[in-house]
Amino acid sequence: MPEMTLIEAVRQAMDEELARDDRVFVTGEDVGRRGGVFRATLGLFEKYGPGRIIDSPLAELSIVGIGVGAALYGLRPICEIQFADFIHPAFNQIVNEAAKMYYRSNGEWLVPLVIRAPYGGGISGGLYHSQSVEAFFAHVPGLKVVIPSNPRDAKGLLKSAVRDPNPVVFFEPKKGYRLIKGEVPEGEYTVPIGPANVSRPGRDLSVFAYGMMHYYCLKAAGTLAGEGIDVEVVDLRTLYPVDKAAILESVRKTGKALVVYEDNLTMGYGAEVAAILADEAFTSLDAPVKRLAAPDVPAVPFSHPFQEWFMPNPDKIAAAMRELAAY
Amino acid sequence: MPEMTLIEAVRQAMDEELARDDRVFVTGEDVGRRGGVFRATLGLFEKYGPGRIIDSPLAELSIVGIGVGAALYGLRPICEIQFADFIHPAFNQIVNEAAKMYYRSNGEWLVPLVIRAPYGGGISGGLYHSQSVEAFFAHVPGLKVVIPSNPRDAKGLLKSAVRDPNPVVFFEPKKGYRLIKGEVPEGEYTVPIGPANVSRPGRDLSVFAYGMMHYYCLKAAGTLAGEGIDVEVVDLRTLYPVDKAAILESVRKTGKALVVYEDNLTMGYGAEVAAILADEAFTSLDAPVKRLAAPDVPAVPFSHPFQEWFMPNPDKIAAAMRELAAY
Amino acid sequence: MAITSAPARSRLDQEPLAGLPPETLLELYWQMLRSRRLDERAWTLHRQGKIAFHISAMGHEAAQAGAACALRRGHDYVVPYYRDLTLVLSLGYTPRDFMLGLFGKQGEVTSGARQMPSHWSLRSANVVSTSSPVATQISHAAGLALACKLRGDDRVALACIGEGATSQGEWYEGLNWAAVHKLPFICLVQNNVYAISVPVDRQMAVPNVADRAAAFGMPGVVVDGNDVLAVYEAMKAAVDRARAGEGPTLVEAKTYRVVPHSSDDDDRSYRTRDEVELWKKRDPILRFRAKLEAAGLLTPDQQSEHEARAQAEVDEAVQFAQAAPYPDVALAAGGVYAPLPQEA
Amino acid sequence: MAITSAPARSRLDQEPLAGLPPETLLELYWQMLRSRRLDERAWTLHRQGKIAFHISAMGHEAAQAGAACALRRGHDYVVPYYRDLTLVLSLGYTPRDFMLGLFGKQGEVTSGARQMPSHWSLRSANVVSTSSPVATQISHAAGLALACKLRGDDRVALACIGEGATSQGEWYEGLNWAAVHKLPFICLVQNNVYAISVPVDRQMAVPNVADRAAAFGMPGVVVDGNDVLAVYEAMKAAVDRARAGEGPTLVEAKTYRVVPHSSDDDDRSYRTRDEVELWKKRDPILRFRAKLEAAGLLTPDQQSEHEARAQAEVDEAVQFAQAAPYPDVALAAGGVYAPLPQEA
Ligand SMILES: Cc1ncc(C[n+]2csc(CCOP(=O)(O)OP(=O)(O)O)c2C)c(N)n1
Ligand SMILES: Cc1ncc(C[n+]2csc(CCOP(=O)(O)OP(=O)(O)O)c2C)c(N)n1
Ligand SMILES: [Mg+2]
Ligand SMILES: [Mg+2]
Repeated sequence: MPEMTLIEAVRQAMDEELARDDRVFVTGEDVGRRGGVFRATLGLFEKYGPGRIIDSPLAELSIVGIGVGAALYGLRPICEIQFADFIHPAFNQIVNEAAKMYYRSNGEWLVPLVIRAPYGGGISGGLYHSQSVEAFFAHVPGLKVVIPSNPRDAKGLLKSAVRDPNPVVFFEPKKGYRLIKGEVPEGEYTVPIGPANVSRPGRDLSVFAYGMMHYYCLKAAGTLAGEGIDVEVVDLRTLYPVDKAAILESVRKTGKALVVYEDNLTMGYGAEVAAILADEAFTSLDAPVKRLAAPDVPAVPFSHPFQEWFMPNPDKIAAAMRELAAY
Repeated sequence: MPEMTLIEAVRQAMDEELARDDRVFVTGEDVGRRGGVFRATLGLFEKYGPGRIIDSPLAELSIVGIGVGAALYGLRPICEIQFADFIHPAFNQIVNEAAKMYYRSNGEWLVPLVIRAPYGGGISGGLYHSQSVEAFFAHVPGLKVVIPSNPRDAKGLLKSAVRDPNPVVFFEPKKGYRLIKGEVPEGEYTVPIGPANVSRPGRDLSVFAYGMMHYYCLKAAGTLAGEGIDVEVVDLRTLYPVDKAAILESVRKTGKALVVYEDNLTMGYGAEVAAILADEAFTSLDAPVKRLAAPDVPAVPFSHPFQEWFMPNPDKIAAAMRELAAY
Repeated sequence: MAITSAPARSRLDQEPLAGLPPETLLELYWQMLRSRRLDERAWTLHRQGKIAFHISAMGHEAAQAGAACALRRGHDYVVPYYRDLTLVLSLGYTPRDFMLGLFGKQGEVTSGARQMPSHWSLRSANVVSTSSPVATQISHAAGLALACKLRGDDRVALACIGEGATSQGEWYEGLNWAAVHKLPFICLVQNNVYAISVPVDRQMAVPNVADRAAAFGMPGVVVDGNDVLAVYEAMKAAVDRARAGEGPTLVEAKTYRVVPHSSDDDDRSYRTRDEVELWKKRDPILRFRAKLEAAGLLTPDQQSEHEARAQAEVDEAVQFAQAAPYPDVALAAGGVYAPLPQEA
Repeated sequence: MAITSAPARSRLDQEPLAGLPPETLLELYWQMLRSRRLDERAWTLHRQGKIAFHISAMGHEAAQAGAACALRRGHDYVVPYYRDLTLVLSLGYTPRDFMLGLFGKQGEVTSGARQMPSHWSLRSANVVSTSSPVATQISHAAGLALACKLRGDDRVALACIGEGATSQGEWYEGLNWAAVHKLPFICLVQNNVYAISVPVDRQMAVPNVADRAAAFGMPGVVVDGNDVLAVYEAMKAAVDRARAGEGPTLVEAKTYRVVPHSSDDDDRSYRTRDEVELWKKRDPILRFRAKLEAAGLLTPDQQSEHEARAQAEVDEAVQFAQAAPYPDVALAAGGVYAPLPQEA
């Protein structure tokens, strides 16, 4: 199996879907000749032309709105939001329109739309090029929210997203774009949207994460293995709808749970995981449900020591794991 | 003490603040001659004139953006969003601008802004005149999120919001506008933003709610009192920042917790309350932490039986209380 | 760039009935009349406490019937707004559909009774589902038009909107896309002077919404929205342009809402009765009726027949909807996600 | 409505140096030159791997210095965008401030090193804090202008923006407020032909951003953005209008970004080297220098002095910032909320 980076996997998924289905097109800022500011669409303009890879005006609300309209027609738009931080102008189209269209039309109108956006910190992006925004969308019935943590899933999940008849918000860990490498199966495959993945089975405690933090959790779990602590790592992958069964199954086995995310702690995604456990795994819990997340300040402050302070990392995660294991 | 409706209390708060401080002004759609579609600003245009009560263009993003700008100047804008469902176009200004301004300017620029919006269902408003949107904002450091449940608090909290040097998102339970009546102290008073309120002390279980659901919870607690079940009801009032101490204190006493909200269950505000308890009240919990909320479908469907099905109400709440008490 | 006098008008002088055959003219009249009677009944039902909400097309009938007439029904895409009762009736929506919507009863076609009344959707007629937040339909229509262009078909996409909602940034963004990509897109602004209570001069500092077309580089056309044939001609020109690949048009139909904004509104605080009465005299239906009568196309007998038929349809629809059951509550829980296609 | 030829130009023909006194002209030149040298150093520091990010004002110096010169500094409100290095330097921001920002060091004045470089804020000069999402500053400036009008003071509010960001609905909404309420507001669009890689003809189907003024009912002025005096005169006219209570103006300064969008960009994929070279020949600093020299206002000696002084300031600033410590990490956790005022 060829090894590639996460962003190469994203690009390959789009390339293959563009080739497979001529209803698929890509739009967003700088996706054309420039190949996207992160180069996710590099070479696609040359290959598919300006009718399939469409530089949009600088206007996120209508990037999504146009995508919704084209999806209503039956096309399969992939809308790129340049940074997750800039998805907020499109909030109304995503939450009030894309998410509710199928339900509100009693199934008459479908919105097979993918919204891709790089998210997350640790790249000196400051308050506005580092945000984690998944919690806003993982609250919205009608949306699917996906965050891959590795190249294999990134490709397989993105292909599923393109084929899904529902709107999918697809966040990519930008810090992992080139950092996270992995093997990707040759030939056609997809990874289903919905199921979480136990990426490392273990007995002593369950750690739930996604995206970049999942990558760090695996690292930390490796460290703890050397200390005789057997951590189960669950890659949530699909944040919405929630894979409750996978979350409960893991904790019923280990009795302990830690959720790691780089978003602000309060009302971040870990709140839902903890709430599910506090209700439905109550009798299985041997320890408090722990959350390791970013502090409740606006996104990632720029200066280097600030950023270090803000971001969860393998050391901080390992420390939290140790503490929970020792409970 | 005079009795008044919740909306009268809202109006009186604005009236008094407009009279007290000439930096206060109101803007929003139809707030002028029309007095607002819910009549929250009735009579204020006549009293304060078009320079203080300003009909805005039909554009929520700039209603808030203009409010931010005027607040930067040092004025005290109260921006009305006609329905909470229509706050989404303003999401970027609220989340990226108002909330982050103070932090990002290292305290140089302040945004003393109030954004008022009626929220909630049960009024045959269908998918777009019934939404509960507090969860989106109770995740955003830099904002304060307030929801009053009675006239006394509505007036006192709104006055505090106007005087607060930070942006406050103030959601009003529209179903309770005329339904919820109560005594309001005469003369000048405020209710501080921050602390929750134990509105009914009890021994057997803790119920956390806010806004309209708090009103229903008190009703249900009254019913259960007749059955010999002593329910403590906590009115959260300020959703963000979270009054963790009050939540923990109540559950450390009762050992059982139910959170009631009319927003969608998943990632609704109850998730955070449950997550706090699952961590910090772990050793005090005698039962699973329960959430009674709306189902995960887009907002409130219109047809009468649909709406009944969707909305939590005193009967459903009483049933959940009974079940938890019996655990 | 804005063409502030309607080009359609001058043609109209030569062809007083817009070159339309008598049966089309009568069909136009019928659509307007039936819509009005249905609309009146909705107000009555609301006063009787039988329904919770109504939002009216009264006064807008000419603008909407004229627009519908310029389209290829079931072929072109239509993205309406809540005030478009006459428009959607002209495209195939029925009085029964409307009454089921008002009562929120089983079989309601647009949303399965999940939405408030007047939130249209009629897939069979390519009428796209309507939400409440204003202006979101604009980028949907632009996206549909983009898709039409990308796929090389000859459809056009029409979006309707009130003048107040053109203050939304999304209106601007959508029209900009349409202009930059030269899309087969038409925006019909129904300028009825008010957005609930706010008069148009608090929404914009230009005399015509159509003047805003200059910002995009597309033609802006003002037309008398109470003259159904003038609207038809202006819309026809815009549709022809779009279908010929010449790009989008902004059409502004000047009209007036002669009733309150909705059944929740009371318009006495923000406008005079005199103003309302003035506009009632410009009633688009009476105007068209006079024109048809003058042309000998509508006899008193025909008029009575039309009235009787409209009344009968309305009565039947009300009875049908009142007798219909509420939808099965189990239906509210489902249909949040479209099922995945079966894997081959 | 759009005035597509700059009215400032004709006056300029009579008054080749815009009627400005020599010291003001030299100050303008100094601001442009110093900004350029600081900017060049930032690129060098980035190439050396010493800083993470730089976004440049190169090519925009005339547009920004000219705009600053038309304002009452510290009195009027300025809501800049990230490319406004020359503008903020002209208003009191220092090379040290800039270098502390690049390095994210203690004492950074705009944000306490919380923000990326070039996210300005200078309360003492009424320069409002800048975020990254484009166009949000527009409604802030309109809100400031509204406040100025409500309070009856004689300040104006200037918002700067790139041509690409005028595609945002918020730009439209903000200008519309300004027009409807006749606010003392100026929007200066620095049209540098590209928004990252996207050329202006993919943003809009009109030749000038200023043409869009017609949508609002405000004057739209096009000015040569590489001619500092032309910009000054156009801006001065707009500021005078605003201060006189005559309402807002849209000023479009045509210029070019002669370097990549930012240090993260590579501009070779989307524009030819020939095009860039052509615009380098139109360098606003060299043009102004030639004009000053021709007028006998800048001798070779003075020019050398200016250069030396700029170099010295830049060197000093770099050394200062490199030597500065990082901020105390404890500071990152605080300052999310302003404290409540003490109750009386
Ligand atoms: C985003 C949003 N904000 C506010 C509202 C509430 N609202 C409904 S209709 C309306 C006025 C619309 O006026 P206009 O666009 O002129 O259309 P008209 O009703 O006059 O036909 C308002 C403010 C809404 N539906 N959506
Ligand atoms: C809302 C938003 N979307 C996308 C971006 C990413 N972005 C930063 S600058 C830029 C281009 C801006 O172009 P223009 O407005 O012409 O200004 P210029 O940089 O050319 O001066 C883009 C797309 C952003 N900052 N904000
Ligand atoms: Mg209107
Ligand atoms: Mg540009």
